Amino acid sequence: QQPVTSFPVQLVDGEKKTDADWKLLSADEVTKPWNICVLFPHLKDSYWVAADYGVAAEIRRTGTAMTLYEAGGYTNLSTQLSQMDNCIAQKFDGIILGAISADGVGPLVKRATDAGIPVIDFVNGVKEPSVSGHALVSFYDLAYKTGKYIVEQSDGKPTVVGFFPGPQGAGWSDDAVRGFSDAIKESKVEIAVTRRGDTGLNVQLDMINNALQTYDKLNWLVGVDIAAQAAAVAVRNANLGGKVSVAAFDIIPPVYDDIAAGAAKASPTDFTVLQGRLAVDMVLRLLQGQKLQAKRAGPKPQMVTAETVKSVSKTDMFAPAGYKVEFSIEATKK
Amino acid sequence: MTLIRSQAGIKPSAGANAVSTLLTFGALPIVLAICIVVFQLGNPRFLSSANLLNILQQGVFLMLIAFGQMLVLLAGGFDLSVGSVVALTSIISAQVMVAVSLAFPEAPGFAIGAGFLATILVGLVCGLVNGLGVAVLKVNAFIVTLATASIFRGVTLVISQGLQVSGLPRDFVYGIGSGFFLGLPVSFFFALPALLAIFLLVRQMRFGRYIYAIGSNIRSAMVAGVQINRYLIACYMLCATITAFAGWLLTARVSSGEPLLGGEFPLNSIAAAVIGGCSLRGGEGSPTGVFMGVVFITVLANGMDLLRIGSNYQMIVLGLVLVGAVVLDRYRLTDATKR
Amino acid sequence: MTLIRSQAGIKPSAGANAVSTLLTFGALPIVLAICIVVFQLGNPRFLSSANLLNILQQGVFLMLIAFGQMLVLLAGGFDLSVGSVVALTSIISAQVMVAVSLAFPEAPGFAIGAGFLATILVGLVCGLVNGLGVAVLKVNAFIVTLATASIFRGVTLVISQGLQVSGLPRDFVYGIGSGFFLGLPVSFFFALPALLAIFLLVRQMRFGRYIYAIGSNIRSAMVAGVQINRYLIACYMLCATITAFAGWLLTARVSSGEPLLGGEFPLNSIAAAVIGGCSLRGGEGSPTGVFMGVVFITVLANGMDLLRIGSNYQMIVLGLVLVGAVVLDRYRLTDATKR
Amino acid sequence: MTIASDLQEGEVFASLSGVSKFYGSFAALKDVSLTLRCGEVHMLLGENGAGKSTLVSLLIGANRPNEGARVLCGRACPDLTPLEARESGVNAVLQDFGLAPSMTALENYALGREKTRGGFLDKAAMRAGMMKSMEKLGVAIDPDARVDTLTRAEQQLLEIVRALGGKPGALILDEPTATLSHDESEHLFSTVEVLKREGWAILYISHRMEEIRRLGDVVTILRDGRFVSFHRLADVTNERMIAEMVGREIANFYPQIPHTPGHAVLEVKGLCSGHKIKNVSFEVKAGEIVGLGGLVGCGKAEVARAIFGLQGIDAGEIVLVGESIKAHSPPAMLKRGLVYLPQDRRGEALALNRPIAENMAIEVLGEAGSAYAGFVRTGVLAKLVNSLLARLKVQPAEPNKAVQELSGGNQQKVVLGRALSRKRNLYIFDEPTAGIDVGARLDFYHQLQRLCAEGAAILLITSDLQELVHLSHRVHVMHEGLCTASLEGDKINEESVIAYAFGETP
Ligand SMILES: Nc1ncnc2c1ncn2[C@@H]1O[C@H](COP(=O)(O)OP(=O)(O)OP(=O)(O)O)[C@@H](O)[C@H]1O
Ligand SMILES: Nc1ncnc2c1ncn2[C@@H]1O[C@H](COP(=O)(O)OP(=O)(O)OP(=O)(O)O)[C@@H](O)[C@H]1O
Ligand SMILES: [Mg+2]
Ligand SMILES: [Mg+2]
Repeated sequence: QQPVTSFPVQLVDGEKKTDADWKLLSADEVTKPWNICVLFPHLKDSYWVAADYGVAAEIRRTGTAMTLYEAGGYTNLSTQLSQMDNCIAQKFDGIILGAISADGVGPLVKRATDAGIPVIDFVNGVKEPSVSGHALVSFYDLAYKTGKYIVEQSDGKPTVVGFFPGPQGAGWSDDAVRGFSDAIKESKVEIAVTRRGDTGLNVQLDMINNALQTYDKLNWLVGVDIAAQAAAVAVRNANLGGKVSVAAFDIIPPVYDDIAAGAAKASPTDFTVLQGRLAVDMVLRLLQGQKLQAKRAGPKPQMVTAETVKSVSKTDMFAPAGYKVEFSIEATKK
Repeated sequence: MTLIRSQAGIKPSAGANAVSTLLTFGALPIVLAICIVVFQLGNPRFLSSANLLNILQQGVFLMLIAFGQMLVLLAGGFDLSVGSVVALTSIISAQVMVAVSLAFPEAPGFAIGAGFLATILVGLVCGLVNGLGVAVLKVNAFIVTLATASIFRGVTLVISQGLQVSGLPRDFVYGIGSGFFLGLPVSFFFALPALLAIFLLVRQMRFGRYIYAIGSNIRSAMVAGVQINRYLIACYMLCATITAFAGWLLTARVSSGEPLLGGEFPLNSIAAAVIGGCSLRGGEGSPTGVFMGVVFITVLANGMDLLRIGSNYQMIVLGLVLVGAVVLDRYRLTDATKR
Repeated sequence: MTLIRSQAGIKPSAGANAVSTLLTFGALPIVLAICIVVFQLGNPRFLSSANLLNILQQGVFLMLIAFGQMLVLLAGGFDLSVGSVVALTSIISAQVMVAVSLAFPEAPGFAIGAGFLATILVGLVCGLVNGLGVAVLKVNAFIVTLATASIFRGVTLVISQGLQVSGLPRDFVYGIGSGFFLGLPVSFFFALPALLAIFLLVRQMRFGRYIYAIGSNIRSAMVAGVQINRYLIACYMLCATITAFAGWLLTARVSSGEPLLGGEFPLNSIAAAVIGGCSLRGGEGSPTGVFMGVVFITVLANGMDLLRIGSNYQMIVLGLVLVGAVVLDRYRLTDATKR
Repeated sequence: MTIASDLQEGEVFASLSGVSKFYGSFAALKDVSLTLRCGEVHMLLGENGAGKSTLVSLLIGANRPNEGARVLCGRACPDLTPLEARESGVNAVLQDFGLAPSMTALENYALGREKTRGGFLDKAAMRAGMMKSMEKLGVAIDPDARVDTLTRAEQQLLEIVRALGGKPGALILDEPTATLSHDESEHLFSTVEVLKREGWAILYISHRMEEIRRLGDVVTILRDGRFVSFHRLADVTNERMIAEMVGREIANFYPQIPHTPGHAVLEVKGLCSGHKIKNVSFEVKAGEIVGLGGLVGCGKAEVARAIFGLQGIDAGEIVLVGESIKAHSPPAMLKRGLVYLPQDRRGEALALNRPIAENMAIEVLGEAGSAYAGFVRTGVLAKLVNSLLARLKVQPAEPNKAVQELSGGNQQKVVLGRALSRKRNLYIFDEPTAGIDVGARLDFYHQLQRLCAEGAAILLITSDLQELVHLSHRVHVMHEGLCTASLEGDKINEESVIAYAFGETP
């Protein structure tokens, strides 16, 4: 398998999105054994494992070092702040931040950048203007894509959606809600129920089953990765295959498998692994004194459907099977 | 405290007497009945057979775990690790089943059997760890099970690396997980014997008498010759094993090994048991009560969804009903002390 | 005149005496010292002043909440709602501050003051709800606070619609949240008087005696003329108020009102208090112990991060250390009863 | 002499008139009146469950009567709270301990009336107050000891000390001597007499006739929650009081128990255990009752605990029916045929929130015949429990009632019932008759007689001197962890037991 050296991205400047190619720094272009601090909300699901894989792979490729801290969940903002404090105190060279709250990390981002530590906003979004770069695909865009896909599939026929976007209060989830509803505006697609809740699989499964009891006109079940996984199970259990279709607005391996097996229709992918590589590349470029192509960039999302499932590269989306989560990597560069 | 504070007052009339007979089962059935009426009025689908099956399907897992939790509560303990045990079982049993079914692809029964064995083993080991911590190290059950919850979850993540395990035997997923038998979910038939066994254990067997005694007054149980450590450890092992069993059934239902399964169970199972009359101070409660508690919680969650109550308001309603149910149920106890 | 031989009469040997003096503080300081040495050897940055400031900054919030939790635990209660109170305070105080500072943009002190008032009000109301549930409705504290946790969280989400509240007064964020005074975080100076007040309340004032008595034997407290309900409600109100205060300081630190803030606090605060010697059965524990417990947990989390232990393994280590600390600490208690 | 509320001797301090108290439909008290006068010791008599403690709970404001009126210091108090009662000078020693176990003696002493200075606790002042009260009673308890490290007797004394430290007025003592030995009891008696002279009104509940006779001025007798009679003690005989209380005549109080010793069942050789037992040796033969006496804290209870395996043995050995016991724990000792009745019924004997039946039958559960393949044979057990309830006259005889709803004496009967639930060759009774009434006491003595005749060996540990002297065939007296005397036959008398208990030789 070829090492990734470049991939298509979208550069974002305000409202303007431009497609481009992002070329990764080669190992030789990185001159120092930079030590990067990586902060994740948690590392308990395949999404963040894929992110870890992407970051770690890029760190290895460039011979730099990293340490990863995870806060244990989206309700643990103060834990994440403590970890960020620790990173600043330990004088890491750069920070990649999968923020729990777009606002909440502001002061610490400022403290870090004031201390000369570049901070790359990764996956979740940070509002603080002093942040050094954003490596992310917004969940607004992803859910918008899903919405448009469903509008397309509905072909102008009235279509009813049950929507399960994950916990309320999580910024990414709220973005997804907005993206999806913007996409289906002025179409015959309507949301019958938006049921928000914890991202536990069993919790989602119960909510979806209850929704199937309550709303019998549902044509689609759409939700965050784990909800889509649960939806596929629920549809199968209720023998509704063919009547109710499933789509996600982000992808994890079970959803991918469901798409391949026909149990789910579609999900956009944000190429989580590439996003990780992009984040590392951004922070290294800043540390090398380079200017970024754009302050905000993310891999160009792509729809994974039964047709495209063969063509998208799994290693750009997911950690490979048998991957061991990496928390710290020593530099191989001198 | 009852001695002094019992509200005793008025001499009961004949009517009050009838009420008191009714209340030997607590107010829970009444509250439940009211809820059912409200839900049915709000959505006629509520009592449809499809939805009843749905409730049954959803409640089975909590029922198993709450029964396990009850054993521990009766003995004066507490098990916060049930969620982690579910996740650990899910991952380990799934990995075992995948491995075995790869080795013997033509005999899915073999893989399922191996997965079941692994499940029981995980349950026994986890329970033993909890039990040793509580009985031998004599550390507070809250701390022990909080600690083991963290440990088991850590182990789950180390083993699974946070990734789901897919590729479970088809018979497992479609037979046990989403199969029906005589019109009822297969998992129900799996759970039934386990629940019945616990019921008998608690109500009809020496074991039950001993754990009530331990939970009520551990020192007096010791003086009465009960082998405290043995029974305490047994309680934790039974609790973890039945929880693991529930985790295994849940794995079948969700059709993959999930490292994050079951986070809702610790608090839910304790809440169900307490609503059903278990005391956190031990020695109080019954399987019938816990049964009612689980039914109550499950029906409530389902009914609110069917009433199309938004999730934020559901949280508020859930809290109010939780307290309300216990307040009403207290009349049973007050009544008992009055009798 | 006979002397009932008080146990104090037995002369302990000199060696045993030294050990026992040491152990009045429990084994925690020793375990802590060992941890510190290990962490420092593992990462020389550990004892750097920057990191010590970090630990201080991080520990302040848990310290406040654990002190509140301690009050409730001493009185034989339990507060699972502290996390939700933090979130509710964060949203409400932020909204108040934003509204007031929009109205009076030139007087940030006014907005901050209003936010503080709102905070205290939220704390008092939440605590009152908990207290009434426990003292007046006489429902188990576990159920009450589990229920109110759900209710408060629901209210938080309804009010905030799940959105962060930004635009807090600059002085609040940069002054209180990330400011320093005499080289120490400003929040530390805010927390200090509250902690001190609770310390005095518990150790030196009548209030403390009463809550110990209520937690230790509610019946004896009542017979002794302690007004149980009043003091129980006061405990819950103090706990929620100091928790709200912590939530307010935390809001300053995170620079926005956050609807999901504080999820880690219920279990962490109870764990810290229990490690520090509080009993879940009430009437046992001390501010000094809880202080040690919080320091221990904070240092442990910080140290393991600095040792670059992967979070999966951290979970396992945390669990082991939790039980280990309590086991070691048990020697103090054994010793105390032997005295 | 006057006391706080300007009441003169002989004036009414408190009164209950026509009070009733119902628990559900059960009347624990029905139309009872009682008057406490200053400078008078008022005895309250009644069988177990007659309603004495309930009456006390009404007086101290812990319970509220369903009917009737309460008057305190001339003021009607329909809504009396414990705080008001206390502030009016009502000080009570309740039957079930009202101490907070995790607090120190001093903290308990001062509970509810802490002295403060500028809002802060004035610990020195409170300590001084406690010292003064202890001096009054003639005891010394370490003020800084946690209550759960005190012995039961010390706790009882602490309760009394606490009551003495309250505002002068009334003192209510609910079976204060049930766990005290002779000597502490004597101190209590003299204290009561002093208080009486100081003008306190005293309500005293006891099942021991000697005390009643010695201290009382007047006596009220209750039966089944109803008022039976009121007498001046000078005008009434013991027999009459017992007859009114029990509803029948009771004669010949201590039965003659024939002494037919067989083989040695229990031999204790050079036992050392904990810091309380220093070197104790004795033996108990089949068909005899051996008494173990001594002051509080002499270690007699520990001897039983060590034999039963509740505390470790440092030196010496225990031989059961010729076999030296190596690994000994309660389950093992129960298997070997030992029956042990602990002295602390609430702490060590009863699961209070469980039904009577479960409490009584827990020890037989392990025996063949009471369970089949782990399943409890409910029929067999129900029969056993019912026969014990009848034999011991537990009131109410409802097997499914939670033990905590029984009166103190009836709780003790449940403990006795459990001890008698199995036929065994060695019985160790530690304070078996604490708090049970004369009738039940007599019944218990007859059980002892029967067991003895059937060849059981019995070790009787009791602080009731008369019981010890009248029932035992041999008596061992302990003093500071040593067996100082071994009395037999007509050497057994109260004087010599007391003397040896103090470490003297008569
Ligand atoms: N260190 C201790 N820990 C726990 N309990 C103790 C301890 N020391 C004594 N006790 C309790 O105190 C009780 C009485 O002990 P003590 O040595 O005073 O025996 P005793 O002479 O029989 O006194 P009593 O007259 O109270 O029965 C014992 O039954 C035991 O339960
Ligand atoms: N909380 C309660 N609930 C129901 N019944 C109770 C309760 N408390 C006491 N009783 C009943 O009230 C009656 C009187 O009890 P009380 O404790 O006053 O008796 P007593 O005269 O003090 O007996 P003893 O000599 O055994 O102490 C008993 O029959 C008891 O069963
Ligand atoms: Mg009584
Ligand atoms: Mg004794």
